Amino acid sequence: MKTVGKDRPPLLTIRDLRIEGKSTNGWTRLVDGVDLDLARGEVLGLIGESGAGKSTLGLAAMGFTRDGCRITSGSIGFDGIDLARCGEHVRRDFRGKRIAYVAQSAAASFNPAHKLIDQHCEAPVVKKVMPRAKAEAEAVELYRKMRLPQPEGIGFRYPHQVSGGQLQRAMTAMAMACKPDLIIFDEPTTALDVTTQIEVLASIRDIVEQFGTAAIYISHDLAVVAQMADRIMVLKNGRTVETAETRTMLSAPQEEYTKSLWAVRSLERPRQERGTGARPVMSLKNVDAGYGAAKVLEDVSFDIHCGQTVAVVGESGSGKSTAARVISGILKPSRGEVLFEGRKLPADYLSRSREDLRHVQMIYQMPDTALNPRQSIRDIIGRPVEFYLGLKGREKEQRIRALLEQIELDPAIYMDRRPTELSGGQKQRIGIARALAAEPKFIICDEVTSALDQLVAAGILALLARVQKERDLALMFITHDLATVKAVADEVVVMQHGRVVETGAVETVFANPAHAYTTHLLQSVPEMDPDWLTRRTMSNRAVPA
Amino acid sequence: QAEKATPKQGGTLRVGFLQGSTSDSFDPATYNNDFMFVTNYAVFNHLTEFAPGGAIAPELAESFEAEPGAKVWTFKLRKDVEFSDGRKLTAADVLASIDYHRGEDSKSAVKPVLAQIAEMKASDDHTVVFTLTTGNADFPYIFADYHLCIKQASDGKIDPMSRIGTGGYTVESFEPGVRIKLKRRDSYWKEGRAHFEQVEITTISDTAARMNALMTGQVDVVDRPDLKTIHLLKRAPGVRVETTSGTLHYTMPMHVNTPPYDNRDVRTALKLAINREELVEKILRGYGTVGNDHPVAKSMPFFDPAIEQRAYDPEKAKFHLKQAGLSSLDVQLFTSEAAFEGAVDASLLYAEQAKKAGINIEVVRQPSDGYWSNVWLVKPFCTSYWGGRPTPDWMFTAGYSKDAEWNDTKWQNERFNTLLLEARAEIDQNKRAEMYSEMQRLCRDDGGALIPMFGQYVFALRDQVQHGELSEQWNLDSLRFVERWWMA
Amino acid sequence: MGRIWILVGERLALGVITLLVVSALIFVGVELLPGDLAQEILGQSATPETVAAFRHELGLDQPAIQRYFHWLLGAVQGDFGTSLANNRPISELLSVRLGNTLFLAAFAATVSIPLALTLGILAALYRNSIFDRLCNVVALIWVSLPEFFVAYVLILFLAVRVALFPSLSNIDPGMPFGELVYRSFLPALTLVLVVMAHMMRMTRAAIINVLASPYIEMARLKGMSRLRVILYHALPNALAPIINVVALNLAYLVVGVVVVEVVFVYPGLGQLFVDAVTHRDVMVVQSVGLLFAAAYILLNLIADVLSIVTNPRLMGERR
Amino acid sequence: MAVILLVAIIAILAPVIAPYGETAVVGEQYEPWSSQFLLGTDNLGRDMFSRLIYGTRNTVGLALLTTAIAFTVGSLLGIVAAVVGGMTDRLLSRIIDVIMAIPSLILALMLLTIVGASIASMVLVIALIYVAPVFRLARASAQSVVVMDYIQAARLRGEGLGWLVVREVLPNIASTLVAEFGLRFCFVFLFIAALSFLGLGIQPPTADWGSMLKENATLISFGDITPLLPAAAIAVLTVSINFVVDWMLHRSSGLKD
Ligand SMILES: Nc1ncnc2c1ncn2[C@@H]1O[C@H](COP(=O)(O)OP(=O)(O)OP(=O)(O)O)[C@@H](O)[C@H]1O
Ligand SMILES: Nc1ncnc2c1ncn2[C@@H]1O[C@H](COP(=O)(O)OP(=O)(O)OP(=O)(O)O)[C@@H](O)[C@H]1O
Ligand SMILES: [Mg+2]
Ligand SMILES: [Mg+2]
Repeated sequence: MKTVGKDRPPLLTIRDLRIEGKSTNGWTRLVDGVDLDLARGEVLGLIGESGAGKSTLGLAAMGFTRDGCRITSGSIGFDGIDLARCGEHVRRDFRGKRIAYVAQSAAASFNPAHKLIDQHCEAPVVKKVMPRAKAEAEAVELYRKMRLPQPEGIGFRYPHQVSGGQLQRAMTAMAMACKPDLIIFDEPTTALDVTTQIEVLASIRDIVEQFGTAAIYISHDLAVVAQMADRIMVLKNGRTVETAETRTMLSAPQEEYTKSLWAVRSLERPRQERGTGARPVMSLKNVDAGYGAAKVLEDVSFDIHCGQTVAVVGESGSGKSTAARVISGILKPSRGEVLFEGRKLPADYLSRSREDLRHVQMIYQMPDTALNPRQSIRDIIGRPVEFYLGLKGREKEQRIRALLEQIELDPAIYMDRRPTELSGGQKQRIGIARALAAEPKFIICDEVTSALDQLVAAGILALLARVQKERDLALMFITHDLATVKAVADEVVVMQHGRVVETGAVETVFANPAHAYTTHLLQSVPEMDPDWLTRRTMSNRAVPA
Repeated sequence: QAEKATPKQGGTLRVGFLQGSTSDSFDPATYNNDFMFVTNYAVFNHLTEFAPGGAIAPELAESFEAEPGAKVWTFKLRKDVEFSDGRKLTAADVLASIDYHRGEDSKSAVKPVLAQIAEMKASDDHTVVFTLTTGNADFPYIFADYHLCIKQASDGKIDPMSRIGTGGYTVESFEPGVRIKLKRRDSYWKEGRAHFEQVEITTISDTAARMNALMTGQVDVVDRPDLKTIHLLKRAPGVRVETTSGTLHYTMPMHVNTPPYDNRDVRTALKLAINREELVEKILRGYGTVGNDHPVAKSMPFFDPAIEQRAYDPEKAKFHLKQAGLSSLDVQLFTSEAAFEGAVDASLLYAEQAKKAGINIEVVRQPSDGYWSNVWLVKPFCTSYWGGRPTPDWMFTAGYSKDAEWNDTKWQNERFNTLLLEARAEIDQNKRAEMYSEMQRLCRDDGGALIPMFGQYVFALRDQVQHGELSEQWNLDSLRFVERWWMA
Repeated sequence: MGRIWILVGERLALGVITLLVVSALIFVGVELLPGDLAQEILGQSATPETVAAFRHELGLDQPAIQRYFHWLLGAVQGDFGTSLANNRPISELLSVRLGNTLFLAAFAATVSIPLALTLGILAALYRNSIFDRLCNVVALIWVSLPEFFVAYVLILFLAVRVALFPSLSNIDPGMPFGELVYRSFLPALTLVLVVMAHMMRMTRAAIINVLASPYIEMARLKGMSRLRVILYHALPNALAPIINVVALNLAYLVVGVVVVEVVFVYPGLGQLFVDAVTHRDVMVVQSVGLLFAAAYILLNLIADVLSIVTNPRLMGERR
Repeated sequence: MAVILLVAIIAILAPVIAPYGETAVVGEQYEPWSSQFLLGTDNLGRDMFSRLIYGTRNTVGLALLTTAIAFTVGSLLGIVAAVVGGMTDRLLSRIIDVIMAIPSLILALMLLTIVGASIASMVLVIALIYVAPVFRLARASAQSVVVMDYIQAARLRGEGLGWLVVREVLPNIASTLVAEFGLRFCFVFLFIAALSFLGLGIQPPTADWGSMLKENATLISFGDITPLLPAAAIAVLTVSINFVVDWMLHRSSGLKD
């Protein structure tokens, strides 16, 4: 952790910035009179809920507005030049060379058609900062610094040939290509699992420190920001709520809103006692499964009991979703069976009865792809009501209303909207309502909160907990976020490389993990302590791999 | 002017033709379009040819004469004629060439016409004698037909595909459906013919393209210019439009054995309900004359000018309908551009005119493709055309006699059929004229053919192409322009 | 790379089956058409007797199945038989025409593809500008007009009014290349105008379609110029639909240009095909149909392979 | 947009607007423009203006019907192929390949001569021919939709094929299909005109733009503008339809500039 130097010269000075965006009903304020100062070499954390205007502000620091947005007033002073008012060519000249950007989803932001190294060298070569050969040499150096495997060769891969965490690091390296004065990190680790996240965080911090680059670090995860930033700025509805030094902010938040953000992290719920005699609702027995020749699940068995939540955790690619697919009947297991209330379910969903299908519902990770964008909420929720329960007309209507109220969305407003007109959290709630509409006994939640900010996620989790209690539902909760597990699960199943490495009650497993991998997972969860990352990386490096 | 009028040797003649197809070949039995007809007359000779003015003249024959009764005909051949490979023409070649169309398995269109030859033989190397089943005063005419070209014989048979002829040109290259290149023969036996050094005939089936080619000077002669725009074409510099009025006529045959056309009053009503002048004006753009429902053209022998021209008379048509016990009439007229250019428009115009007579004509356009096998001779009322025949006897025999293959009206008139046979063998020209006049009347008043108009052959050429007096039997100097015309 | 060859192999095998089906269908189709070669050639002057005689001579009185398999057997060995109509070997008939057709298609393609792509790219770059609108309107006007009409207009202005080019493209195989180009300029230009719009608009649409992608925003955030963003970042990712449309239009240039051939008297396969159909010259129809189908299948295959090759995601083996 | 509306109105009100009957011969041929004959007369002396107006009806109506059929069948089959996959997909795709591998004019000629050349069969045959490209497009775009989670959700719900195709996939590829519709629509009436060239299209004396253009086309060689009228009508309609399509595409592309 660097000490914050008030004496360092200012690099970025934003004054009274207002940005408007075009929406269906005219122009709306996205950023509303924000002031911001950033000194050379300083790292500013920018947090706030989804839609608060974090990205908009971050982009504005580059003099950039998205299509459909415009800067209406204020100034963006970068090293003495007002980016809000200068010519486009001046801004273009700055971008990539003096200000660089690290996007939220590196996977989407790397051009799939070009090799990493080509994209890396593009800015330095086009901007004539250095010749190609030198840029390539430096790229390798940066890759090495970012601790990417095979730094010499990895650049010659295409983006799809590189994992998400590695891409995120490569993107940071790319941002460093011209040794800019300022880098904007826009939620660079949101899409990553905890074990990967920690590596990326460490790399980013190393490199920022090493080059003395100033940075704006955008995130909605407080613990993450705490590791990276010298100062934190909280944003809500395009306005600054609070700005303070990281430690001050953590220990003594001033505003109510900030406090509510903090509170989310300590969400807990009362544990339910598992009736000892209760039969499991859903069981996997010695399941092997795979895609084609590749075997993904090996000998997986676990039970889920009535009214209980079982969390399935494990790193990306460990087979969590695959297990869910086996249960739902999309993927036929090559061995083993799926038992529902003690009865063997047909392996293929096509041969399952409508009743069986009704009782096993699924909520998807990405609400954007899980809801048909061309159907209204009424259709989306109404369909299972009609399909499974045979309700029509007024009855169906009432059912939909009841469901919407249950997920705390006003039926009068939302009934006829389409998914695109909803926020991410609202979409996810619709997904839940759709699952509930079938009145199932068992729901699979595949990373339902991973893409949401914490405030919204907390709402969703609370909602799930509530309906679980009301309906005595069994939930299978797939996630890589252990904080969530702590918050919602009764039992936990830890998976690695397609095998179950550990199961048990949450408290037991978390208190004294039996498997090394579980330990590793647990240690990777960021904590609010600003020194946590430093400690973790130190200990990681101390222990040779 | 005088200089232009004297034939001059040399130059290349480029011709653009509507017709011509990849299925073209030199087999005379399958000639079926202008492209091959013209090629045929350039490369081969025939026993006779149409002279300017419509008379029949000897070609490979030095002379022909009939014995009294016109049953036995003797043709004397020229002795100086050489094929392009140097072989001399003999009577054997003539016999084999004609025989090719006569045999049991002949596929030739002239097979029915040649059926009248009972026997033919060569009395010496250069004399051929034909004996007919019945006398025929017009017999020499048939040898001018394009099918009956004279090819080389070996062992009494011709090679139908052979390109070796006695004509003024030899084939340099031939791409069926695209173009043929002809080259003048130095040793052509005919004096004062075959003036062009080279001839190139190209198939340009698109009418606009053909006219454009003429206007831009890429071809020197085109057949069948677009009548719709001919007034504009005439204005183009360096281009002139010429016409000949031959025996070509457009018909709408009705099957007289099919109701309602089996009623003579209905037929008459339909004949009266057409405005022939308007058709000639709008469809032929004036390049034609009105028809009088019989196929004998003004230019043909025995045409009777005394027969009253039928005119457009809706009232009288209504009267005839009433005679037939009808107050209105609904008929279908089958048509296609394949029948003749403008056939569809002609039918539409007719339909509009007939409305005034209480006749509803539904114009049914048929695909051009397969028109002759699916519609003509099949549908009871359709559009068609006849290129015509040089003599009334031949014309009537081909399309109106009781057992004609192409009797497209199914007309069976006893009196007409008797007259036809009598007139054929009759030598007294006056008696013949009387007989043919009666046949024309019968055809007009009782026959099933509605013949609204005779078309002129229209062609367009560039100014430097010159010619003498034209023969009118067929288009383009009776298809012989290649050896008759010259470049000024 | 190996997977590509497997794909090519599979598609070629399927292509052969498609070809068989097409040839059989065409055969049945032509057989079902009323009339046959004998009738069509003898035309109006045919009598039942002469038609029967001709049929026998042509072998058309043999059962259809037998004739089909006879032809097929020959075709498999590369011998398409002889045209019934004029007894010439079909392969000889085809080879010249095929050459002509390919020449014209290649000529039109070399002009139209780069032009359409360039204009499409520029239209995407300056989307919704006057330039874009103008490009679109002009291109759309040309596609909305029938080919023959486009041809007439071109002839009017470039051959009749100003005698720049000949209105007849009667080319000979032996002509020097320059002469060939000169003579087939107008038909090629007609085709260019006819196919331009489709390709141009698809290029434009495909590019605009990817412009909302995050990597495009990233490129702009790297300070790249608009042109570079479009060319280097958007175009490679929009190639698949463009390639497919180009292939479709190439197929059209080979297969569908009858009308242009007729208007310009260009001796290509299209005219031969139509001619053969109208005369029911089954063997020729079959053979040309086979060539056309093969061209179509081949172009489609090439398009698919290219879309794979240009997409690193589909190309490289997964990590 | 306005143009399309205008065309629709003209098509519906044709008998009211047109000064003369569709087929009536009212004057000499090729009369020049005058107050009596607004746009002159055609080759038979029929009023050009009236025929253009009636032509709107026949051309646009028929083309619309044909394109609609082609799109309904083509897109449904295309989506079914994408949703069901496997053998069905392969079989359908190969059948479509066969249709596409036969030159369309020839295919139309064969089919029409076999089934007879009525308006109904013409519409069906052209529709059949255009089913092929629509199928390919629909299948390709549907393939990217069927992998979405919401389709999986519907499948897991136990929905039948009909629901999946019509309610889940179709609405999501509609914009792509509409874009194609813009050009196809215009190809259809060109195709109808080409057929009338072979004597197979719309029966005369019914006026349709394509045939009117064909009938008078030769005049253009002399710089006469008569044929330009139907040509212009076709062009204006095409351009405006495609502009509407562009506008719709632009809205769905997510770009806002
Ligand atoms: N191009 C645009 N046009 C109009 N409005 C926009 C545009 N982009 C974003 N917005 C709106 O601006 C607001 C702020 O968006 P922004 O992306 O800055 O939020 P954020 O804080 O980064 O949220 P998240 O955590 O979800 O990324 C949101 O309400 C969003 O709907
Ligand atoms: N359709 C598929 N075909 C082939 N392999 C697949 C497929 N889906 C997943 N896999 C592979 O199976 C393995 C397990 O995937 P799964 O989706 O179950 O992982 P996960 O634990 O859910 O990971 P994440 O946290 O990233 O969602 C991964 O290696 C993945 O690459
Ligand atoms: Mg954001
Ligand atoms: Mg998963």
